[in-house]
Amino acid sequence: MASAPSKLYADDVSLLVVLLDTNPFFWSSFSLPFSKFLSHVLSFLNSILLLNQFNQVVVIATGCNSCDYIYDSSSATNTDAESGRMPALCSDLLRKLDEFVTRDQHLGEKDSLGPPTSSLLSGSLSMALCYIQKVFRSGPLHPQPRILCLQGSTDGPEQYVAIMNAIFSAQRSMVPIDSCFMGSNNSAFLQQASYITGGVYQKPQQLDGLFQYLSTVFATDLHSRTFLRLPKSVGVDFRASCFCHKRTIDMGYICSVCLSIFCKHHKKCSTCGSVFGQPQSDVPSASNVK
Amino acid sequence: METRHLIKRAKYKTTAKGSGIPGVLEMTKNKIVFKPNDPTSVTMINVDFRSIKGHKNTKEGSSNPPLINLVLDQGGSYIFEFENFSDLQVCREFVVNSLAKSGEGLIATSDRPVVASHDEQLSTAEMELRMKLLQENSELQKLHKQFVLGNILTESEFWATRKKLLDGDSSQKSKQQIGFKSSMILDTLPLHDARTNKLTFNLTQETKYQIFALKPAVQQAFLNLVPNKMTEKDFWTKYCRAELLHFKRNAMAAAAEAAEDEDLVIFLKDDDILASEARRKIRRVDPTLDIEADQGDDYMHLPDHGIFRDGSKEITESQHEVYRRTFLQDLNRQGEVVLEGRTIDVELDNPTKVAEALAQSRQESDATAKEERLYRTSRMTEMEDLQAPHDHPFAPLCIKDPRDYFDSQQANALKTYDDTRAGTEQLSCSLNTEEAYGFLRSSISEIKAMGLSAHMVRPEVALTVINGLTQNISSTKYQLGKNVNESVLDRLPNTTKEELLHHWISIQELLRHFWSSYPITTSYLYAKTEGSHVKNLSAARGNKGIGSLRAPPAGFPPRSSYASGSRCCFPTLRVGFAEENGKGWREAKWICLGEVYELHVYSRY
Amino acid sequence: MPQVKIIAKNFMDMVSSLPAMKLDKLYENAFICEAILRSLPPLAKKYVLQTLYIDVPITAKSMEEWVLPDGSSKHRVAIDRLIQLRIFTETVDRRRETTYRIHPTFQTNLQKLVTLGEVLPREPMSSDITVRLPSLEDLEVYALAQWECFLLQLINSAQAERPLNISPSMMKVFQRGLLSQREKEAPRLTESGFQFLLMDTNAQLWYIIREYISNSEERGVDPADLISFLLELSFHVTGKAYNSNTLTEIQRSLIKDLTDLGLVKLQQGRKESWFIPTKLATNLSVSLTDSSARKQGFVVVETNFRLYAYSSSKLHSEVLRLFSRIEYQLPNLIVGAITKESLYNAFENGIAAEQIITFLQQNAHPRVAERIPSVPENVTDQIRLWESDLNRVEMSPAHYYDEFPSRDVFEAACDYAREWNGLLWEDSKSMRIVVKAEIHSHMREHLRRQK
Amino acid sequence: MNNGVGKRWNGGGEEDEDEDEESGGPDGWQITYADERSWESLQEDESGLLRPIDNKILYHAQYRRRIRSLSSQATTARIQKGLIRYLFVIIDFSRAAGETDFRPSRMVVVAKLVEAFIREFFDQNPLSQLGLVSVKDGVAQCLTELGGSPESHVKALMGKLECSGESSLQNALDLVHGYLKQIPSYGHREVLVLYSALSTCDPGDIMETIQKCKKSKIRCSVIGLSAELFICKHLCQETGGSYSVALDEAHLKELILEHAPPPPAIAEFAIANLLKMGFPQRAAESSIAICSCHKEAKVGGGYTCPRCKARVCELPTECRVCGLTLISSPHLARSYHHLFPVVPFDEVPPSFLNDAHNRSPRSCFGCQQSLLNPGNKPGLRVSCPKCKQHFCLDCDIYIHESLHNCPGCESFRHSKSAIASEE
Repeated sequence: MASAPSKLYADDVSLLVVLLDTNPFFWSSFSLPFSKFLSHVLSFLNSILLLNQFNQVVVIATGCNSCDYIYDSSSATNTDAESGRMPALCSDLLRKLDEFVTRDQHLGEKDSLGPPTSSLLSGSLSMALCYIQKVFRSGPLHPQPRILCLQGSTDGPEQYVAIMNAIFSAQRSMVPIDSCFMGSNNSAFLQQASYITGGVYQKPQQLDGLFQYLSTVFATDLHSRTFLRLPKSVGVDFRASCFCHKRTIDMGYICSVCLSIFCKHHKKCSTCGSVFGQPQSDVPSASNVK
Repeated sequence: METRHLIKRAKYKTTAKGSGIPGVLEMTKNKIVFKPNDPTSVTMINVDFRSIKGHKNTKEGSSNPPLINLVLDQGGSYIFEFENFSDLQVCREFVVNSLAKSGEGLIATSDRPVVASHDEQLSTAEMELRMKLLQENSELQKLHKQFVLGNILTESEFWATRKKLLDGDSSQKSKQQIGFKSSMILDTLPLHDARTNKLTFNLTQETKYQIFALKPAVQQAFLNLVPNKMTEKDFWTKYCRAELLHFKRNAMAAAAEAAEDEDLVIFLKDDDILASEARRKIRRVDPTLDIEADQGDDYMHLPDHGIFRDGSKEITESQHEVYRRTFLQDLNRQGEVVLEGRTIDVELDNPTKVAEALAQSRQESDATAKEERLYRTSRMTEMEDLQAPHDHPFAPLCIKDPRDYFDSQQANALKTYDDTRAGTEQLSCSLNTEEAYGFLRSSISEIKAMGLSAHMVRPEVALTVINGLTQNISSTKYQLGKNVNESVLDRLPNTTKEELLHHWISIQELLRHFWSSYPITTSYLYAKTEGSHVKNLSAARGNKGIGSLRAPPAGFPPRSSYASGSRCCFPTLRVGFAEENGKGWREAKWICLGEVYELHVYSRY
Repeated sequence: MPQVKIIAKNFMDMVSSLPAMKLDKLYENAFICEAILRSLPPLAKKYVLQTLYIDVPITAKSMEEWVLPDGSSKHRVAIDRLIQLRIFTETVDRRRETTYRIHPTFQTNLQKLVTLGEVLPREPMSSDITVRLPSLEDLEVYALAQWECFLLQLINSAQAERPLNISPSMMKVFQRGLLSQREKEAPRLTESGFQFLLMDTNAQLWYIIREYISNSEERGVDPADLISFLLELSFHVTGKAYNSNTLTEIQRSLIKDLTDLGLVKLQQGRKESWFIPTKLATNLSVSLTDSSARKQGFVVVETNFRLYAYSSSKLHSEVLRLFSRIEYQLPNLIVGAITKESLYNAFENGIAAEQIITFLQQNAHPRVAERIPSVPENVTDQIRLWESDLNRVEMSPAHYYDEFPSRDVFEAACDYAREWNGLLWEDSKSMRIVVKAEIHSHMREHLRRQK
Repeated sequence: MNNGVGKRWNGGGEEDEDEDEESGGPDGWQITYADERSWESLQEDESGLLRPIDNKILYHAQYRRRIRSLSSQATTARIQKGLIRYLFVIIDFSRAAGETDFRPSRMVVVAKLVEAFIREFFDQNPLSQLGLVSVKDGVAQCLTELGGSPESHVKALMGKLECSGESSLQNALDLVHGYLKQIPSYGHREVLVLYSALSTCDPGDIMETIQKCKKSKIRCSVIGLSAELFICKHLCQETGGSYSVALDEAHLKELILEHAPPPPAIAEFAIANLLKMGFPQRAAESSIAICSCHKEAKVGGGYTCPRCKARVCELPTECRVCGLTLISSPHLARSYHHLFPVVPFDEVPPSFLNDAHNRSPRSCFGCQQSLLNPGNKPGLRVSCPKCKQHFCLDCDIYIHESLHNCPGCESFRHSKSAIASEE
């Protein structure tokens, strides 16, 4: 498995993979207009590139029907002088973004189901991780990668396992997942993600000061984080909840086959249909008396 | 609870019978002193526990009076008779206890094992093992003293939770037999003393055994000849001579020797028992393929064919065939024996015994076992490519609706976070899909058109934001200012720490017993859980600090919820550190306030 | 390689040592701001960034809140640097409250940069005017060739293939410190000279540039302009052509020198002339950051004293030649052996064993760099041993006196020699002394007076 | 007679000599350079420069073979995996383990790899337990009991590394059998033998032992370091394990790590059951308690057993007091991907790439790596049968071995719904 290899690079050279939530339903109903949001993000990206010329920025759009790369500073050709007062990054990114949105819409039309409310975070996360793996493979001289999720729309339950997988893979290769969540109520996924991978979870209160949040918290490179005190992601409650009544439980029974959770003993697993023997005595054989 | 010193009146006796000298028996931590009542008498005993090997005592209800017999390790023993059994009991406890302390393995050879509980009889080995454990691990010993000798737990209960320890240890020294080396035992190398051109074979018991195993004939001969015909020594010398002849594989010489000494023949000739066996086997083989047939076509006689043994090729002479022993035979036999493994286990010091045992084992093994093995071997040696693959079918997994996982987690996840709203609430989006996308695109084009404004963040906003962040940072900082992984205990003075830990450990012990009896399946367990509280109580009395541990509320039903079950014991778990309220609990807290208070005091500097 | 950092830092020190108004002037140039920002330690960068839109002083306390206990030193360093460069101005109000305020021009410039991204200093010329632009590879080759040629000349002017534009006097300035020249003797590398050779290109470049700037006043050039121009240059796009007319007079003269260093390539069109920045130029600001550790090692030393260098650079082979016997060279592999002889003439050139060892260790190939020690102990020890062999005997020119007229003359001579502490050896029995050569004249004087 | 005997002595003498030869190996420095055969991994590129060989294709080929074999086992859509495993690792420290064909010696290499394995094992099977057994002098010895903490195992393993005497498969199996037969039925009992010796020197009939293991549903797998042994093969066949022999260190590592992911459950062995488990809550930051694992009072941190309120430091673990298994929902989630494995991707045939009218993507969907070879020819690539996206070989491996998501499928709504309907 890819563990973060030793870097000979400068301390603060970093690769920032930004997952940009482009869920139209969210943005259209959100207080902060998308254009403002974009302008904050764009100048944030600029400043990252400004800090160190080896810094690298990759932007992946998280649509609600598809995900795609919309910017990669390493492959960017910053020589197209199409508009004088428009930095190459922006023009480049915006063009791609525009294309992406249209594509996303078409895909949406194909879809029979109603308008989905959640974006495909699992997809963009997976792509980001693949990209980062490529960077790791690129030899000992690679920037320190981290992921930043700019998420607004609510979690899609159907993505749970996928996202968890991604999180664990990130944890294994020591890639922190920062998350800046703008939605109304906290995102469980992102909280877990940041908590497990040692990233930062922030829910900006003052949206018009978004850039300030980004530059103060999320611009911090991994090296500096070792001696800085960043907003601690709240201790996440990792209790499970049972499949049968969906209520959070302290103690429960787990199917040894499919690991589904029940709050009381059943004869038969409702998930995988396997029939159980008599309940295990809950004391381990070791400390069993008689 | 454990008395340091006790005095009982007893009679000192030299023998179990006969009247002893009345006097006072005084036991201190490491001494036993007996003072006779009348000062004139000379018998005055003053022994150290260390010089006492073990002790016996008579059982209550048995006919004989309450006697304890202290066995000295340099022979001899003291016998004391007590006035009643309770005294005896007390003394016994004391002796056991101090013996355990005075570093001696205690061998309990009483007609009832000293520390064994009513319902189990323990081998002395077990007992020693436990003693060993106790001595190695002072903590364990403390507990043991406190609970077992304090009659809070029975011995068996005490050890039950430590099965692992016992098993682990026993498995360590569970003697696994070691199999045959696969090196050819038949080549027992003689040592050659060059000066006095002399050969010495030395045969260990092991080798002898192996020889027997390998050569039934020799073993037979041994049984016949030794000792009535010849001494064991002679027997082996003969054997070795024979071996020598084999080394030189000079069939001529062999023949000659055989001629003059009929005993040698046994060793020189092929092992007829084996031969017969072989023949039997051959007979068992499917008659359509003739095994004997191929015995002819070995190419031994051709110049460079055949197997070289020890660098020298086997030269075959047509005559004296009998005295030839081929490498192949040896090899096969060896293999066979190795596969059979050790069929007997008698200690090998007496060859005769061994020989007999072997002979016997042969007799019975000739029965079903061999068949069994043969069958299995045949089953193993079948040609793979003619067999069906040995794969095992996998258990299919059909998950009806994978979404369960997500939903459950999701529901939980969202519920447990601070926000009040329900899980996946629909976004209140007024627009339909087209409009939404349109909105998105328009805003993109908008920013494209106007570009970024240099002053996108108003300074005051920026300021408020950064201040807010700093705020929350510093707040968290103060919340967990002291680093988490420093051990609070270290701030306590050692004595308090020790005490604290000891209490805690002993309580954990009790609780372990409490829980180990769930779920309550037998009335025995029921009694036990009930009892265990009483015991808790008495135990608690034993050591201060948790003295206020409450017995469970009257008629506390062990079956009822675990919570209440734990309620009555868990305060003690975190000696004085917990913050639960609930009656029994507050008291415990109160008692422990002492510690808590100290905690604060010491954490100041 | 630490030297690089040192050099780069020195350069920044040079910048920070500029008078306030000069600095302010510098900061009016966006590129300088960018370059400076990039040269800052990571923490400092963060601080600048988070105060980007804040126009009121920020209390030191609020900043320290963010720092973990073990990071405090770093924090200090960062703040000091910022204050040094006048990016932050520290003020202590009457309530003993220290506050920092970001340099306004610097701030506005950065804000521009953030919103508009990086803008090119000048528009490249359209390709229809500029004919036969060299490909990037060619340019690279050209730059390196130029640079090495310059270095070679620097080391020993004899080997220079073609004359450079740089005036001999200029050359002398560069050589000062690197070469020690005794009268009527080929100049020899000094210790620092060797050091210099062992640095990576950027470091060397900076060294030269520093020298260049430091004596710019003598040539009537304002160092500030120089610095700004160099930094600005580093933000041009490699391989693009830029019209020379856009340059000021001074810059035009500068650019000639820079051509010799291989920073730019000058080309003459029909009527237009233009310059093409090379990688060296664009790397200038790069090497300012602490990211100098990026340079990969290339040397593998084996326990049997054989030495493999995965490099195609002529310079490298030259450097290796200084202390090892180069046996054969493949396109990108130099194979040599460290022998007693090779080391001896290294030592003769005043190269210390430690330098060689550190060089080997610092340039260890990544494959061997992981293992400890990167250079086998037996080799390092042997090198040290051989060195110590050499300084067992110390030669010093001396004069020998005998046949003193009288003992007291002899005594006096001895005393005299002693107080000049030039007395090397005396034999009072047969009245003979040996005296250091340098005091010979005085000695003669003294003896004459005795007569 | 003498000369006859004399001949033997010479023979003896000769043996001694060549023994000496064996013992006297090459010098230390030679070994250090002999072990990593750096010169073999060099090649000249077209411009005559020395470059390390890229054996990516090779690796990938091996990897695909592995994946194939796995999926071929899983003929049906989904199969059960042994998620709750009780694995004993038997390490052969007999004389044979002293062999230096693996550098510096088999024993050391095995120990190193087993350490790696242990960590990977617990990473992949948070609900499982593992124990170590060593065999030397013909006797098996239990290094560690079945337990959940990697550290303790590693410590015990690295404790004393020496090898001597014969090795006995039977003794080892007997010992392990003793432990495994008393674990609850839902647990998957497994044995992994790392066998250096070329023979087993057993006190009794090993066949019986093998049958015994088979009866008590213990799945034995063997990884040989020297050569294929019949008995090992037989053992694995009987008990449904896998037998493999390592070619070199790299291969050995691969083989060992193959045992980290849970194996498909064998129908006759699999017994479903419900296990009681506790999901402890993180203790309040301020509260002080003595944790039952290190007997230390900690401020905050740690978890509280929901049943007996004992304090434990980390999860997953078994409550020391009431013996309840304590885990957190992520630990379960960690295992979910075993239930929903990513389907193996299939290689895209060059024919498909070459025909012009379906222009295949020129870069990997996952990592944007260009899929074109230097000569702008379409290079090797694989595609997901579900979402039809193309991936580079590296991503293929990463996706299947670490990520366990197909980025393509994850990032397309309709393909997701398709999957949903198909279930």
